[in-house]
Amino acid sequence: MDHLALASGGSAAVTGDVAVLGAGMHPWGKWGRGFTEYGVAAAREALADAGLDWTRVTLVCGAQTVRGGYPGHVAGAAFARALGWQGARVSSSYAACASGAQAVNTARAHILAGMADVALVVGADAAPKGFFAPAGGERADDPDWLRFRILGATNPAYFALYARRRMAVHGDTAEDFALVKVKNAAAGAANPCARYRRAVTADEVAASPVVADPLRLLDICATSDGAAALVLSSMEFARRHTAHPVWITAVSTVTPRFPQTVLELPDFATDSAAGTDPAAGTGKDGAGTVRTGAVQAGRDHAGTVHAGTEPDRAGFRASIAAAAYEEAGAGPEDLDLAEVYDLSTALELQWYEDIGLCPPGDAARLLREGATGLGGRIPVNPSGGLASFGEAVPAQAIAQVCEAVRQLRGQAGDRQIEGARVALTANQGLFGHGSSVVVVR
Amino acid sequence: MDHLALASGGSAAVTGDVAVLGAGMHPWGKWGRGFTEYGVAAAREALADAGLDWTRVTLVCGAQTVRGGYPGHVAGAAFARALGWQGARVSSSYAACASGAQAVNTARAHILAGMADVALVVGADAAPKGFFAPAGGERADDPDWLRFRILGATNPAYFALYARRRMAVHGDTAEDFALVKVKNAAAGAANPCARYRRAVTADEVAASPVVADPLRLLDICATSDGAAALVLSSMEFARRHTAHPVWITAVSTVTPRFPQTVLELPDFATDSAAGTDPAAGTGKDGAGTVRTGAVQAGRDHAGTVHAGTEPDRAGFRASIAAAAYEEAGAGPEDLDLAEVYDLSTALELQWYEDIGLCPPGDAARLLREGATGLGGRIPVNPSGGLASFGEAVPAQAIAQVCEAVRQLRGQAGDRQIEGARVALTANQGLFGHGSSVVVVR
Amino acid sequence: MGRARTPVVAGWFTEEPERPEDFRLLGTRCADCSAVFFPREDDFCRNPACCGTRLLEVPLSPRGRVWSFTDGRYRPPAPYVSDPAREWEPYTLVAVELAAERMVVLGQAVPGITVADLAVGMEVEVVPGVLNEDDERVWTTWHWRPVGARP
Amino acid sequence: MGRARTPVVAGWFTEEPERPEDFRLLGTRCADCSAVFFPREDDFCRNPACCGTRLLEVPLSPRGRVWSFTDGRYRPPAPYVSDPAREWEPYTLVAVELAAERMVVLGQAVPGITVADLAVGMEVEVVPGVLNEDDERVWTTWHWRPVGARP
Ligand SMILES: [Zn+2]
Ligand SMILES: [Zn+2]
Repeated sequence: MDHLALASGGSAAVTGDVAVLGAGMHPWGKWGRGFTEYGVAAAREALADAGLDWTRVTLVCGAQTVRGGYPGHVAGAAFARALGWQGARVSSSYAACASGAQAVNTARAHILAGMADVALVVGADAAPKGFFAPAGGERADDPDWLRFRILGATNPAYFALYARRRMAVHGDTAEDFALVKVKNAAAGAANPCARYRRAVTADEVAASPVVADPLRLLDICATSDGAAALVLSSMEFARRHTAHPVWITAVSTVTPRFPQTVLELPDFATDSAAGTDPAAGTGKDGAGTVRTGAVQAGRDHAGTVHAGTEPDRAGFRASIAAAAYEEAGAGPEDLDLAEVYDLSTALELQWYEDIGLCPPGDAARLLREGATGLGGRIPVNPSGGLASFGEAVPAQAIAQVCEAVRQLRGQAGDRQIEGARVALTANQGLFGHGSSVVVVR
Repeated sequence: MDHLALASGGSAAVTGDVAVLGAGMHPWGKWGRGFTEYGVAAAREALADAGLDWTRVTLVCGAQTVRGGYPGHVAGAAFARALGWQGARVSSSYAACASGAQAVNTARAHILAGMADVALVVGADAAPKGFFAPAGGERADDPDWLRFRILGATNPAYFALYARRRMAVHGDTAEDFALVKVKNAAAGAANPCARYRRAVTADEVAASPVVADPLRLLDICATSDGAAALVLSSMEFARRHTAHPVWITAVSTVTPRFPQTVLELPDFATDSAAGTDPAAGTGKDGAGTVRTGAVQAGRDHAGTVHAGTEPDRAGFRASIAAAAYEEAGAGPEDLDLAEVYDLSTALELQWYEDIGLCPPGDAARLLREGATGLGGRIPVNPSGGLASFGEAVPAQAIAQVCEAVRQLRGQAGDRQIEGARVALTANQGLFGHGSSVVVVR
Repeated sequence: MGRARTPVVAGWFTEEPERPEDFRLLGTRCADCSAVFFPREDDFCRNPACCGTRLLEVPLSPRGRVWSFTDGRYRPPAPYVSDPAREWEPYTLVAVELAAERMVVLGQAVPGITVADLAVGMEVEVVPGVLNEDDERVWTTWHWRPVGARP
Repeated sequence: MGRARTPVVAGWFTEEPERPEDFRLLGTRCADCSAVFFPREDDFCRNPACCGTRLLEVPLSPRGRVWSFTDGRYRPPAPYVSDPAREWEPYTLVAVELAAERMVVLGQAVPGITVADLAVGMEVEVVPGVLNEDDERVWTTWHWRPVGARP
């Protein structure tokens, strides 16, 4: 896997594992309560699952919501206070959609450093209805504000650009995208924590209104209230405490590499690849060597366009997973399941390729074969994914790990993947954030 | 020191030190630029100070501003992008005034865990003029919003409550408070990074308008633009890289303990101490034993009031420093200097007691003796403190460490404390946050 | 008349006391551990040693002693409501220690009380008050008043 | 007339081109490493291998090829400006790959161009456009237009 090399600078060598002793969730939905209540409910469930008292926790890591005024009431402290101040260390992480995994990673670092033995990780949100929108005010220096002001470019607009690009480059179809929704809705129907718990047909997707061509309402994830929590501990503590822990063996929190050649939220443009040699990886040869490779675009008989000077895929998302694989000492062939961020149906397909389940362009084929459905060779989003949950940003990356834990423990009920031993989660957020977690038993 | 025991649950045993290889700052002021530019300037200075190239950094830890829309443009990523994406891990911490120290601690945890060898910590802000105010909107579940809506209680209002309480309980006077400003302004005049660089007289303080009785404009810190950055590394890396590193031996990030009996920002009330026994520390005996100790208030001949059921001081601030001392294996008697959060002049006095420089109530005496001035026995805020800088929230706790580093290296120019070997920083923010860092050479 | 008297926040104090002297701040008490909370907690007890979820409304003590006090000489920012066209009138803030609950509760003093009228340790009582009025509503709140001061 | 034509953001494109065909997006180029930035970087070069601080304004290529495109069928939230009283008219977004700069730049298509008029790989050019108008100003922006399409 040549993209493994991309991440070697940013990730560390394997340094140790941490145990997951407990997982808890507050069901996703629109409940009309505050995020703290959801978070406390999830935390209490995770603690009960771990069989540990709250006062045993020595570190609370919160993933922040961007809502709720004073930055998410500062999530870590809000949860620690609501559970009852007991003197534990606290931290609050923000990294857009990767916030939850960053909170997991902060807990992991403390545990591996010997600075905490039992850590509670919590993410919760109470999301508004409709498009995510920037806070009020005039901020000409804020790219997120500017993209709304100048372009009206919502999050689904970016998802749609990626979807259309896949259609042009790889020949994906709207029917492929709908099939992702059908698959994830079927899994979500078996998940008591999901917000949407009924089967969806391809006809229903096709009948839903277009939001951003080519994506329809049922191609795009909703925004939800929800919470997820994990209790993590050191190996030593876990071995004393339980016979069969589940382990986190990697958390990737790498950033992109310049030039970043894929258009990312909330940017107006990619970096320029002129003047640097992307093959060198780090841009260290950028001393004036402007390359002016012409854009070549051609259309083959199937309407597939082979366009562009840069390979679409040697990008950031692939490097996120590559760093996780490297840290875990594992590869895509080892996976029994994956939870990936299906902000749109089309993005789930992109992830198949970025986490190495198939070569670039083959994702739709993998999907059509049924390989990524429950009962398939490598189920993706057995939880039902964002399609069934809707996004509760700071909770989502933690919820991905919760699903991994339940699958690896054999507690996933009707969506259980038999004998699952290795799971990978992956997501990407605004501003160069992404994360990937590897969970094993 | 009996308060050491308070922190033992929340802090870990001594687990190792990390080196400070570089420190950098962007001068505080009102410059009218974006926070990212300040942060990059500070980061580049810190990297140059460390003699390390940016591409050598494997972890970027940002302290978030609450301004700038999409949470501070997600600070860690904003700095990593502006310095040039190179794949490093990233994190962004938010903990109100303690954000900078939390970013330091996240870097430390990664380093001690072997997950990063060279980490860059950056905090920067571009603060609005006037009172800090909550973001727009209606948020009846946000205590920070509610305190403005219902009480009009600004930050200085809380500082003033503490100041008045000290006057009543300990006999501090407005002249004592003014003397703190005089002392810190004298130090700040010798600091090229300070915003205010001229001597201030007690008469000037007394002539400045009352903002919140008993505090006057010159008793209260301003809001500023500014940035600070540190390059941290493992012991192994530091020993290869430099002959004389400075070490961080403790970072306290503990939370309060229930019941929290001192009124904190942005709260409407303390916790109730009825039903729990504060002496037990953790409230574990809280099973229905409501105690109804009567409030006793009496006034002695000097007008000093001895009031209240709880000792004012066995509180959160003291536990912050106690955890740092415990982790560092040091005590107040070991300090050569301290940087504490003088959000108001009166609060600096409070800190003298909370970090153990003197018994409760003796801070003004210590000040009047000149012990805490430059040339005194234990200089406090030799940088000039917030009085000379003004608050740039996410940068401030990092700037405190920068001052410690410069003092311990003998690079503090006219404000140099001869032979300084041990420094402590301390601060406290909203929502149960506080931090304390111990730096040694 | 006609404008609805509306609490600035719901459930924190007696909304329509039969007699003014029945006005109370309202907190909650955990049915399991008796911990009292103000502002009210309705879902989860915040005693770290308690997992209680039954929190019952309870009136707070009507009187307490001044723990500290200050005033606001400058107009606070929104969401505090004040008329920018009118000269700013300082208000007084009082932190009051309640004996039975062993807690300190913040509030504005009744209009007309200044810092010169207050001292740490002085006894005060909670009374209904008006925070601000707009075209549709009279927003009500709680105020602290020195015991014996004229209403 | 009389309302000032004002760029929605300063310095991102030619404000007053002598001829429409002189309109360009404006980026900056690092004097040390030649890296090109859009939106402009004016303080620090973002090439991680470069410490450059001299960034010079440079016009971007006026033409490129469609990398991808979409539209907005629902009204975007503020700060996008639209008249809530009028029925929402979808706009089209185009991501355009510039050959010389080897970068993709996003923008709205000229009004009237829909997704049905576009294809990945199609050549487009940058033209001046109007984002919205209010009582005081005509806010100007850049638009992408298929080469050969009627202005
Ligand atoms: Zn209880
Ligand atoms: Zn350069």
